[in-house]
Amino acid sequence: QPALPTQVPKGTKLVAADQNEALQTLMRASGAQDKLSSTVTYANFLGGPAILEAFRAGALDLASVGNTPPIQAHAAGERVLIVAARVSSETDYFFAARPGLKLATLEDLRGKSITYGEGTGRQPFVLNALKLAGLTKKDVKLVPLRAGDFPDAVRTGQVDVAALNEPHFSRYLADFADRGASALPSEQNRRLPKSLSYLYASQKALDDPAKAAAIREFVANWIDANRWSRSNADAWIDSYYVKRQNLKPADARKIVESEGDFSFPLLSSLIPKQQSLIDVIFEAGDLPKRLDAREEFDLRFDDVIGSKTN
Amino acid sequence: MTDTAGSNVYSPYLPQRGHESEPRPGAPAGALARKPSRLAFGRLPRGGILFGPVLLILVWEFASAIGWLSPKFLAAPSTALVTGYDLLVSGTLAEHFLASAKRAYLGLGIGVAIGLALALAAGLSRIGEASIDGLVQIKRAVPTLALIPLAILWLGIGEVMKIALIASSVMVPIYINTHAALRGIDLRHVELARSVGITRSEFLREVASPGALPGFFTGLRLAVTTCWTALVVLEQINTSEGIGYLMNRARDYGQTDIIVVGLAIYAALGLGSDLAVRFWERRALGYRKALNS
Amino acid sequence: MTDTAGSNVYSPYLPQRGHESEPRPGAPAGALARKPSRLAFGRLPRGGILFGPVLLILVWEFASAIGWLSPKFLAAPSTALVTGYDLLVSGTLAEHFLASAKRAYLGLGIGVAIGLALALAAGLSRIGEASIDGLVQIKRAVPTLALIPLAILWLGIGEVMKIALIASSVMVPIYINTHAALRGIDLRHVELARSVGITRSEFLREVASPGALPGFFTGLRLAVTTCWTALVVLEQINTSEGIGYLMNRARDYGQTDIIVVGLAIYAALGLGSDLAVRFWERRALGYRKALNS
Amino acid sequence: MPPERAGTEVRLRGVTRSFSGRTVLRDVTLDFAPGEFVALIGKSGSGKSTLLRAIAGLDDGVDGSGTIAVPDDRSVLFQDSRLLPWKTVLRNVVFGFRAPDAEARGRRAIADVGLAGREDAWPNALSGGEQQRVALARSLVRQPRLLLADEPFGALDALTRIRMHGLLFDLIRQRRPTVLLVTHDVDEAIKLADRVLVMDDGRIVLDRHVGLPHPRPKSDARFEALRTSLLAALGVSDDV
Amino acid sequence: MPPERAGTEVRLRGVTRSFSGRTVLRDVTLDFAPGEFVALIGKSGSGKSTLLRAIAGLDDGVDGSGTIAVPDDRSVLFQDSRLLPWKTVLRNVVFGFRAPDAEARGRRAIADVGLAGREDAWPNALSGGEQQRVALARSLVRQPRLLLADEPFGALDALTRIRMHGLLFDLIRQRRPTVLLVTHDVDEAIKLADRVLVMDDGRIVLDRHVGLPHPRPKSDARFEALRTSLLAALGVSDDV
Ligand SMILES: Nc1ncnc2c1ncn2[C@@H]1O[C@H](COP(=O)(O)OP(=O)(O)OP(=O)(O)O)[C@@H](O)[C@H]1O
Ligand SMILES: Nc1ncnc2c1ncn2[C@@H]1O[C@H](COP(=O)(O)OP(=O)(O)OP(=O)(O)O)[C@@H](O)[C@H]1O
Ligand SMILES: [Mg+2]
Ligand SMILES: [Mg+2]
Repeated sequence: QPALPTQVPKGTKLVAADQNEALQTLMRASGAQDKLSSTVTYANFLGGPAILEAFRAGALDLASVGNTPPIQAHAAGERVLIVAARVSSETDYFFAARPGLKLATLEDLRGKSITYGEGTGRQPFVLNALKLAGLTKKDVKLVPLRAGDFPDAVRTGQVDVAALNEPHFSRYLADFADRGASALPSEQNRRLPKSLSYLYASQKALDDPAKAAAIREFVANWIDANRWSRSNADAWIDSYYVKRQNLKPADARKIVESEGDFSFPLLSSLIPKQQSLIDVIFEAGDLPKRLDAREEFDLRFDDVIGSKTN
Repeated sequence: MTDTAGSNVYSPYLPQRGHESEPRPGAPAGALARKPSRLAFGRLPRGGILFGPVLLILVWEFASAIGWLSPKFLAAPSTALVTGYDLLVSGTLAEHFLASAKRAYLGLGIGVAIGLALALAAGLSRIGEASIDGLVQIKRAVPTLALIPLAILWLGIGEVMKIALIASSVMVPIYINTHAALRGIDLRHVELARSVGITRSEFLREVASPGALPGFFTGLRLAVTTCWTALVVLEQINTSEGIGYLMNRARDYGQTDIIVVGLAIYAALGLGSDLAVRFWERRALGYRKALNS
Repeated sequence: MTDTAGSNVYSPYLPQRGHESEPRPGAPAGALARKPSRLAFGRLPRGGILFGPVLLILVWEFASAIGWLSPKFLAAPSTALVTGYDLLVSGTLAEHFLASAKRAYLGLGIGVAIGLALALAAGLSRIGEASIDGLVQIKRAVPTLALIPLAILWLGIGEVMKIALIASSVMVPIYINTHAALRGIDLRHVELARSVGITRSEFLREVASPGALPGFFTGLRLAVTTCWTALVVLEQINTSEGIGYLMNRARDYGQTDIIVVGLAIYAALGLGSDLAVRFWERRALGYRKALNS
Repeated sequence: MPPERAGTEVRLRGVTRSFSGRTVLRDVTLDFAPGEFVALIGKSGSGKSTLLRAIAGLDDGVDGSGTIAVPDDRSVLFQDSRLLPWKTVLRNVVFGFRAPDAEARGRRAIADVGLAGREDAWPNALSGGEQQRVALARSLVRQPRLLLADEPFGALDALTRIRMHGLLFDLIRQRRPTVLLVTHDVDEAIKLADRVLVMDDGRIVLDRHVGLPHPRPKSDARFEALRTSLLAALGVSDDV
Repeated sequence: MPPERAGTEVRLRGVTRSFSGRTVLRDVTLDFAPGEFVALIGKSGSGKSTLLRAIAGLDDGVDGSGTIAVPDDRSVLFQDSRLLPWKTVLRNVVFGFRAPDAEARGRRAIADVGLAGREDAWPNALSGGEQQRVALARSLVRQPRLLLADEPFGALDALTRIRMHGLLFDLIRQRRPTVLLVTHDVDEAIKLADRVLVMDDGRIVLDRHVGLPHPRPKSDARFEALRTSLLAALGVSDDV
């Protein structure tokens, strides 16, 4: 593989897929956007599948996603490679139990009905939990739902357990405390894999020297911007959650706190982690064939990531 | 109409009583007795259509107030009013609304034009029917969600794709209703047209179109809301503005008050555009009212 | 009809030529010349409706064969045929199809019944109109996606919720079309009904219903596909069976051949149910054909 | 023919009707005795149908004033035949007719108007005169107390018309209904009616009792004299 | 009135028509000379309208055989007035009429039929006779070479009818059209036509030339004789 070009020619353009405007706000609020020598525009999406379609149609160069879409793209035969990763000190999701139900340990998931969202990060999260508890899909009842319906399903007691993100998780516990809402204790939650999200780029963009260089530069600035959001939490909360997303500051703080601290590991170090993710999904029968995690990364970016880590 | 045992006193403006003739002994009273009933379709007084919606809001507010409907699931109308007002004052709402309205009405305009053109082509020629009708049936049977990948492929992820998909949804009720009306057109009028020897385009303009107009209007009533509802899905793709986007995001963050504001906007749009179409319809079909002989 | 300069030879079965009268000198030939044109709506020969769809498949197969359409985006019809056959033989397809069909047709049945009942209530009484019409306009303006949370809250995540939402979607075109047809009913017939003094229920059965039947059928044509398209979203919720589920999954994994199989099923359903409704319609509205005097 | 009975079956007082400002009925005051056969003639557009529809109570939405009292048991024969296209001939005839033997009587009425064998035909497949006869059958089968007929024989040839007159007389003999017959045929009016009204521009300009015994040959001098005076009221000279 | 010119304007040879097995026209063979005024009378349901529609070329879907040759420049007056409800009176009259001064001529025709001032009325708001007159105006304004009229005066009172006859004669004087007039009024047929056809059960059973000078008073003995023979062909005795 040729080395990653570093020179960004004038007029290079990138289109990056965003979710809930988080990426573009992060880049702009942190000032990282101004440091880019390419012109990066953002296309806002809701959910991974639509992003994959846009990649397929050649409408995107780059996207910020969770840990599952790259597997999905891989399985679908679409060449989209991971160019950067962000690991947080916390999990993405938290197990909320329906009102009246108590969960003491992960092992208590046995026999419960659990929300399940194929193609989203909630899928490996649940599968990992089962694996850690020594359970299989057969020991529980997985209820496929659209991600957006998870909170309603658990609030109404339609499922026993739901993997919720913030602000839904805290709000559920607060709002339904009177009806006995509870969650898997946090020390149990710490047994689960931490949040992992990716930047990934289309093979076509990576093959284009100008775009590849622009993506390299973008990765570097993206890491800076993420660091900025941790060290300037108030500014981040205000510019993104309050101003752009119309959230109440208290809710926003919950979300930011739930994300914990970020680190940006080398891609090569993530291959085993990604492989185990693939394996757990495959073993659950949700992948048509066993995939090789190495095919999902463009390791040339370890160079720029490495330069930022220290 | 005031009905009395054997006699019917009728006076449009003077509610004064006429004479009553005694029931005639020989008349088969039972067999032919006239049950008083109003079979005509009275027009509702202005604003009467709001009766149901207002009732709904009152019940909902009441249910919220006494705690039957927890705001955790659905905000009360009054809460939503406050949120809506805030959004309005801040200008956010207008921004989102305009973004959606542009898409919806562009799509509506294009879809109506296409639907009409296809309906006329299919309704008035065999070759048109053969090539168009089957495809439209297929198009409408295929869910928009399944078309999105293709649309993205051919039209990209920009506005063009969204407007095209809205137009393609809007096209369906326009086509079906106009086409059905064309096929149900009074054969007497077709015969008359043939007998006076008009051209095809005159026939289209002066017989087919007015004859199919009632059907077109029904299609339009369906279309004016279709163009908005289609946005909820489409505004998940490459947008950060629009009512659909607002709703989707509110759902993500569990903001029930904003969801209710969105619902209220949809409701207002639904009622408003339906009333507008019906007003237009009433004017265009005014000739139907008169009735003699 | 064979038209010649000044004379028109007409013979339905014997295409033999009659006599031609010379154009009369005094006649204002230009002003009154009759352009030969077929203004009547001929019925398509059996299967003619398939012309468009077959053409589409051929073009598509061709585009796939010469590489214009990559199988990454859309599998070729022939590929899909093989996949479809495999799925059929393995029984997977039948299983998914039956699961969806049960939901779709239960929802259709209930939705049609509700739509009809509401249309009759709103079309034939003022109080019905006041309380129903506005609410239906609102209901249809609100996207189904936005109703799902409420439906989950009240009806859970099981089949009841799905069938209820399908019924509520199906209800809309049935209501709108039937209601519009009721309002557009020939006032002459209403007058006749009043003059013979029939009861309200007789009026409903013998005048209103047959008069609104053409509208109902148009609504039904829209409804028979609505009930299936609604499934794509609903089969994301707590199911692992159904055509919608199959499509969603295939979309997730980019299995374009399965997507095309799904599209083919939708297309077949769309064409088939439309033909079925139109066949029924033709029988029920057979009285329209005759024309005399 | 039995003589009219005493009393008033239909009473109109100062009935006025207008369509968007055009006055079509001007202060019409009339009484029909029970069993009276009244013919109404008048120029096209003079207001005959409007008056008949007012008496039938079918003009709710129309501007106007005055009082009208009529029996409930009435039947209307519209100027257009007004058949329901989705009902067969028989179903049209017995439409809304609630006698226990409605169907048998319907079939008999259809045979009476010369359409035996066409019971299951669609109205659209009938000739103009046949449609008119179905409408006539629909009215006659009900044997109403008040029959309001708006040019019921307009599309019929002489022979068929004579037969239909016979049917009308059968009804009159059996049930003695009060009849208002709108017609444009002066001879028909004189032939059938006890009393002839001439309407002009919304006003009753002539109200004549016929007072001739049935049957009434045209050759009768009194027939001729009445004819001349009615035609004069209509503005026509006799030999036309 | 000018005499008919030589030649054949309308030619029917062995025309047969049937509706789902019922034969309505039986082997009709006829020639109309250019400028000939032919009246067609016959019982209700005898096939008059079916024949007229066949000549007009308006029965594509109907079973039948035979040949018909007619001029293209023809105008049809239907038995129902058949106005387009969404067009005003004036628009209905000039519908499909492509003369440069169509509108002015349309207005004149409307005035001629006595409806001046109603140009912008909706057809639904007209009385039965008014609708028929609009249909008449629509046919007359075109001044066709062949006029096919199916009971165009059925809903008109005597006075209006005489006026309409006058209009028809005006047209004949100006343009010498060939006319086929279906009517159920024997007097009208004799008064207007050069030739009277009687139809019975799908067959032309009588074909008589009138051969009287215009105007034709009823008191004329030849009128009376013709009348008696036509009525006999219809099965009616004279004094009705
Ligand atoms: N709905 C209406 N709107 C406006 N004008 C109307 C309406 N109905 C009737 N008219 C007018 O009122 C007048 C009287 O109509 P009416 O039908 O009573 O006449 P008529 O005496 O029955 O005539 P005809 O013998 O032609 O049937 C006519 O000039 C007609 O145009
Ligand atoms: N479309 C049709 N389907 C079946 N029968 C028909 C159809 N049209 C006409 N007929 C029948 O053919 C016969 C002749 O009809 P036609 O209209 O020619 O009669 P007509 O002589 O014009 O009668 P009228 O004086 O009553 O108008 C009638 O018995 C009629 O019922
Ligand atoms: Mg009248
Ligand atoms: Mg006829």
